[in-house]
Amino acid sequence: MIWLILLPLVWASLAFILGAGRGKWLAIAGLAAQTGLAFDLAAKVGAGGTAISHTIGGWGAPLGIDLTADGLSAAMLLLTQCVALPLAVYASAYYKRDEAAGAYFWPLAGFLISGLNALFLSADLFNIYVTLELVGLAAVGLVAAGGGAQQVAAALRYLFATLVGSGLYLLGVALIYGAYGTVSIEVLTPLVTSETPRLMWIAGGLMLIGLMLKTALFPFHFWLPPAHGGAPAPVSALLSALVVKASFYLILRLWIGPFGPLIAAAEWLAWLPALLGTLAIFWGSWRAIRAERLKLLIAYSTVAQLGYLFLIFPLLTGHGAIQAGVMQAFAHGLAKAGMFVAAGVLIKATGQESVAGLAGAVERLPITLLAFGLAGMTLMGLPPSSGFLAKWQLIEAALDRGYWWLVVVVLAGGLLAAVYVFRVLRQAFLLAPPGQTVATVPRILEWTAFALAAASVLLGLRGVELMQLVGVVA
Amino acid sequence: MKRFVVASGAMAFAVLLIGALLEPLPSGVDLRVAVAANMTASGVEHPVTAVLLNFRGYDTLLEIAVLLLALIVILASGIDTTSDRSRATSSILQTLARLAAPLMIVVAVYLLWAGAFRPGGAFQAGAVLASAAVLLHLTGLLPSWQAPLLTLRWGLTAGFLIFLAVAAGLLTQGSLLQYPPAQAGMLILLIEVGLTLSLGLILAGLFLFLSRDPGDDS
Amino acid sequence: MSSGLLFACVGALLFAMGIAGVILIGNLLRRVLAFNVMGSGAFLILVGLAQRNDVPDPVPQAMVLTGIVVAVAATALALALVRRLHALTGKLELPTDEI
Amino acid sequence: MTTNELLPLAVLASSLLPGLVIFALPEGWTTLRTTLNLFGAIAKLVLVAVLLAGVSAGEEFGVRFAVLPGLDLAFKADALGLLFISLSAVLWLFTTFYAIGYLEGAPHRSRFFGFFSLCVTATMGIAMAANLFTFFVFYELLTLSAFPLVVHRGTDKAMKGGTIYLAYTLIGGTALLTGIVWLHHLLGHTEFAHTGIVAALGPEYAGQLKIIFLLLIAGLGVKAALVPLHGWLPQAMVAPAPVSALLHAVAVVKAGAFGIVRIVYEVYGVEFAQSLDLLAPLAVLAAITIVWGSFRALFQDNLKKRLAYSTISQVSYIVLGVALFGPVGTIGGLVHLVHQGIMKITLFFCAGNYAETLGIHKVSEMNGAGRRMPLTTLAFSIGALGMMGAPLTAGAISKAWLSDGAAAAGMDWAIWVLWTSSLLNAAYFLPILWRAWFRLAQAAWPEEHIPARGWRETAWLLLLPPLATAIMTMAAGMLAESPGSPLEWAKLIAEREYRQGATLP
Amino acid sequence: MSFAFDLLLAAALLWSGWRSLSVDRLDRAIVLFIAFGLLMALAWARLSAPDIGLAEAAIGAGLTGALLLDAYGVLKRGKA
Repeated sequence: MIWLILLPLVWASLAFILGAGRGKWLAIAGLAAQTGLAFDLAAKVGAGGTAISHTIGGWGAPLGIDLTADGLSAAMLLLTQCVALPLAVYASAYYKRDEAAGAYFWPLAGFLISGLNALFLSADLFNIYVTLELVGLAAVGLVAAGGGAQQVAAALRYLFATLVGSGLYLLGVALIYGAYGTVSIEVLTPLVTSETPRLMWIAGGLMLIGLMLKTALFPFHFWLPPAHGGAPAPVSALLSALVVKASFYLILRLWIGPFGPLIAAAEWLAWLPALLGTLAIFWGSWRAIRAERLKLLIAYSTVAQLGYLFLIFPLLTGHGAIQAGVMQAFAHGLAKAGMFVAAGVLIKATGQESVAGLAGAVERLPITLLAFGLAGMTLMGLPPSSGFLAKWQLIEAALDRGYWWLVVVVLAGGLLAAVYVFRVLRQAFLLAPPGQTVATVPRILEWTAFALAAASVLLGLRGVELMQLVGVVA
Repeated sequence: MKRFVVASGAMAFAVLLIGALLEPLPSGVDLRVAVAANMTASGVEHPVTAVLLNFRGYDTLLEIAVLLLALIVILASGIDTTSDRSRATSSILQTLARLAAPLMIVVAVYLLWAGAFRPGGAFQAGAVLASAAVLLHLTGLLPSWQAPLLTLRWGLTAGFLIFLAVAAGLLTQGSLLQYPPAQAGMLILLIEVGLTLSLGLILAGLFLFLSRDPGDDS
Repeated sequence: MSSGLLFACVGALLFAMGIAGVILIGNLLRRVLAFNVMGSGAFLILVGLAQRNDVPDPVPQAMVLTGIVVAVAATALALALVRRLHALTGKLELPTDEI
Repeated sequence: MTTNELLPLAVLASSLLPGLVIFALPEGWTTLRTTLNLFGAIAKLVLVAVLLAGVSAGEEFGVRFAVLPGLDLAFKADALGLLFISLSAVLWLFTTFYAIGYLEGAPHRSRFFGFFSLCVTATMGIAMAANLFTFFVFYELLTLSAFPLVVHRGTDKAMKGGTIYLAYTLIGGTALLTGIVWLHHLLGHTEFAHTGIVAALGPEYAGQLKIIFLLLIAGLGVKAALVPLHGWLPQAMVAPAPVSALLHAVAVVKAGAFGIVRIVYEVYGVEFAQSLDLLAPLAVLAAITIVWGSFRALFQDNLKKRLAYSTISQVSYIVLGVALFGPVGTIGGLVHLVHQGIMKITLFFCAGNYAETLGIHKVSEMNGAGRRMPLTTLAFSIGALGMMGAPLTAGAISKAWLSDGAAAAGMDWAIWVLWTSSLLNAAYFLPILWRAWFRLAQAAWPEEHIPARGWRETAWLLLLPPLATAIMTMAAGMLAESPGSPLEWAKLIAEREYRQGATLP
Repeated sequence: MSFAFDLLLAAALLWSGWRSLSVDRLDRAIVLFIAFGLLMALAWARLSAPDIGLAEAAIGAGLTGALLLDAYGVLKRGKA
């Protein structure tokens, strides 16, 4: 499992040495290997029914740093590789030779992915801080790479958001170390009790806010639409599908881990994320419905979809909430990646960024549009799709606790999603304007988009293994 | 309005935090003991270096990755063509050079002297190297780098790759970065040499790539 | 009051100062300064609080070393982007219009 | 995996696989596409025949997959399901023929037939669903795969129709989903079973169960076009004729009606539903729909719109039959599920013929159509008379059983509803027939696409399907008592649905 | 005695930090920030963390300061 971290580091630096725009095959090969490793790890964890850990340097926490892969981590790792591999294939065909934006894509992507894997595996709060920075800076770099004024501005906005986020997180870590003298999650968790010093509460608040900022939870979403909407398609896909999930995973990890006793001491806390999530769903969907540019629409839909992830927090005291969250993470990860790359194809082909420019696309690019439709199905939560399973689990968990308004929110969100998804499809089904020219795009682009979207739907037919995997806790 | 809200919020936060800092704290883990206990096995005498490159070496590995990454991002974000060669004549910069040069020499000397009886200071050494390069550049003695040539790219990544290779190689010992106590010192030294070189280059690169301009192509 | 705690408190103030700056200041260069002040504050707390009884603790010191390097990387990156933005738009502020 | 498990899947695959292949086919490959379509349709018929034989011999066909822990995708081919399956399978074959003829040379045929097959697959899934979860999956799949067909023409008008269709069906789907999850939450499962499953919950849940019933019926009522949820159906008539024919006379609306049947009989159980007094309100709703639909139909000049309102009214016969407590009403409702399908598809085929051949879209343009297209008009007349419940047609059978059922259930007012509806039917169908047969044709047809050649008044592929279904209409009417007829099958189902063995006249 | 020095240092740190954010001229701000960095180095020394002190002096004050000044120089000329 350690290779999940080392491999991308290796191919990233080799790609850098190879020089601008080179090393795509290296990356794809590496990612293929990682995907195998991730599946292997998931299988091991699922079969063993217990977490697998790795004590770096053989010291063991608290002196050394431990890596731990329980069901949750394994699932997130699986998602990361499964999304990254098709995206790499896509990117290899997306960037033209010696195109400025693509010059350093491979090293940056490599560091990004290694950062994500390291984050999902790490069991050490300070080490997680370093991985957060790795992920954040790589993401910013990808947004900025070779872009125009708009991208750079978006990248800067994103950079400051992510830096403040990790700054708050770091301060939290500092306070925790000051209070308990350790930053290892396993060692820390048993030490924390409900009558913990006030420092611990402050630390928790800081980390929570910092990570929410990184997850772009409403009202901290301001940076996301320009960044995700302005970046090149493969980058938008990586960011929307994976990067924001990382900080969410971390919130969840801390919530059920070291800060559990604090939450238990103040139940009402759980409603804060849920409330913000609700607002995110409505605001994001509303902006998506109004958006002019296709990619901006998709970016706002990300804001909305992230909202669902935060609805699970009041339900964590019941059962099935984490499963619902992970299912939603998978559904959105796969579908949103598929949708962004599909949008990339549409824009490349029609040369138009606006939703209005899509008229007649269904005749020219049926596969891409099918991909968009399938991804849309998942986002709307219509069966048979992983999005539907996520909604189903969410609603059932909510009913278990008798939280009716969560049910209403989930269903209403689905309908709003339908509005913006069909806004696009409807446009595409219109007859093409006369004299519209459509550039030919590499087939592989269309098919990778389709593969991602199809995966998000097919997962909806077989979620058992994944859910069992998530059930595995340390 | 916003100013007022944010400022007072920050103020309140600081007060709250200080209040909490002054509270008595529970006695948690004390790592000093653990560190002291394992110093002999760590292969170095200086505790900070031991933590940095052995106990928490993994952090350092990722940190170098971050540094390298930042450099790549700077390269990726494109060249700005606004700067020109008249930099050296800027009065502030020369004052800074006059002000900082002696200080840096002192620091460098101190480092060498310190390095004599304790291993470590890879960062400091690298940083000082870099700063020296920067100062030379500022005073117009060193041209800024244009495109990263192959050799330079190797130099930049060498330290990181050596570290990575050692870390991975030690997997044979059972886990990542698990130094056999006997060779620990030697391996760490190897890593540090690599790091000093690459850190110097990277840190210098952060500056020299930033301040590159189409004017000087030497 | 030990000097560790004293500097921890200074750190708290610096952090608050820095974060307020990052939020409020429009000029990007100053914002970078503010971010660095904020970081320094966090570092002071990390070490100061851990050494509140003035016994040196190598672990947080090593962490801060790591943190400083990360911070300088971030700073350089930020400056690169600021300069890029300036080269493209001639401005030192972010466009206020939300796209 | 045994044959009994494979068969239901094969039924699904027989339309799914051709559909998927067709998507990938280039526009030009007409022959291959046609062969695939027909092959699929015929293969499905054969499979269905096997199933029919098996089920009447008392065999069990079913298969299930776990989707989530404690949540299964489950199929079973039982008597009730087969009633719907065989109807759809037969009509799919005819419609395929018809569509091939109708869309000759039209653009985007691959897309059209691809989604068409998907819709049929979804319908099959609905029919064979063994629990509400599976039912919902295919129900929404139908909603989605029908959308591209509704907007197939890509005009703004089509878009408007499609959008309205989506708005209704998606919101309805949400209501349905709420009900289903709620039920699943209460019961821990939603398996269909004869005589229902919710009775197990006990009296303290009566309130919740009533609300759930409301949600479920509201969700299904949209597709079944119960007033006031019927608004989308007339709008969706912008779709090409084959789509209107199969989907909006058979698949989509029937999916709703069929769902209501499942809910009443196999989720709530008709006796339990009666004990919660849920049936009477349902019957009233159905009655209102019947009368309102027929009434609105009177004022439609656009032929397809008039047929659409007639559909709204006729589908509620089924709901009414279901809501009439007692086996007789049940049989009436179930048998009408089949009969209405046959008759209504005949009418839509004919309407399509008029439009394709002579460019007739309005009733007011029908003068003398009978002279120009005698066979089509004959078929049309049979369908229309059937709708009115004229003797010797399938309609007569349904109506007879329904009114007996009403009497048996002691709801005599329902009989009056049926009579009123019949009168209204006559009032809006007879003028059409009168114009077609006895009025003189005006100078020229709106736009004549296909010239008549002797007997062949229009393309064979357009002519034969309506004739076939018209003959079936008569057959279903005259041979109702013979074994294997829809009526006999309906009786078989009714026997199984009532706890105390049904007492049939 | 040493504590008094600490207090003084703390005050200096706060002052320089505050001024570097609030002073109106950018170049002054940057120079102040460099001073702030050097004071930080002293603070580290006081916290018996010489390694950090060195790093801070070299990296925090030296390199960052140089980067800032260089950027400032370029941007100022860009504006003019």
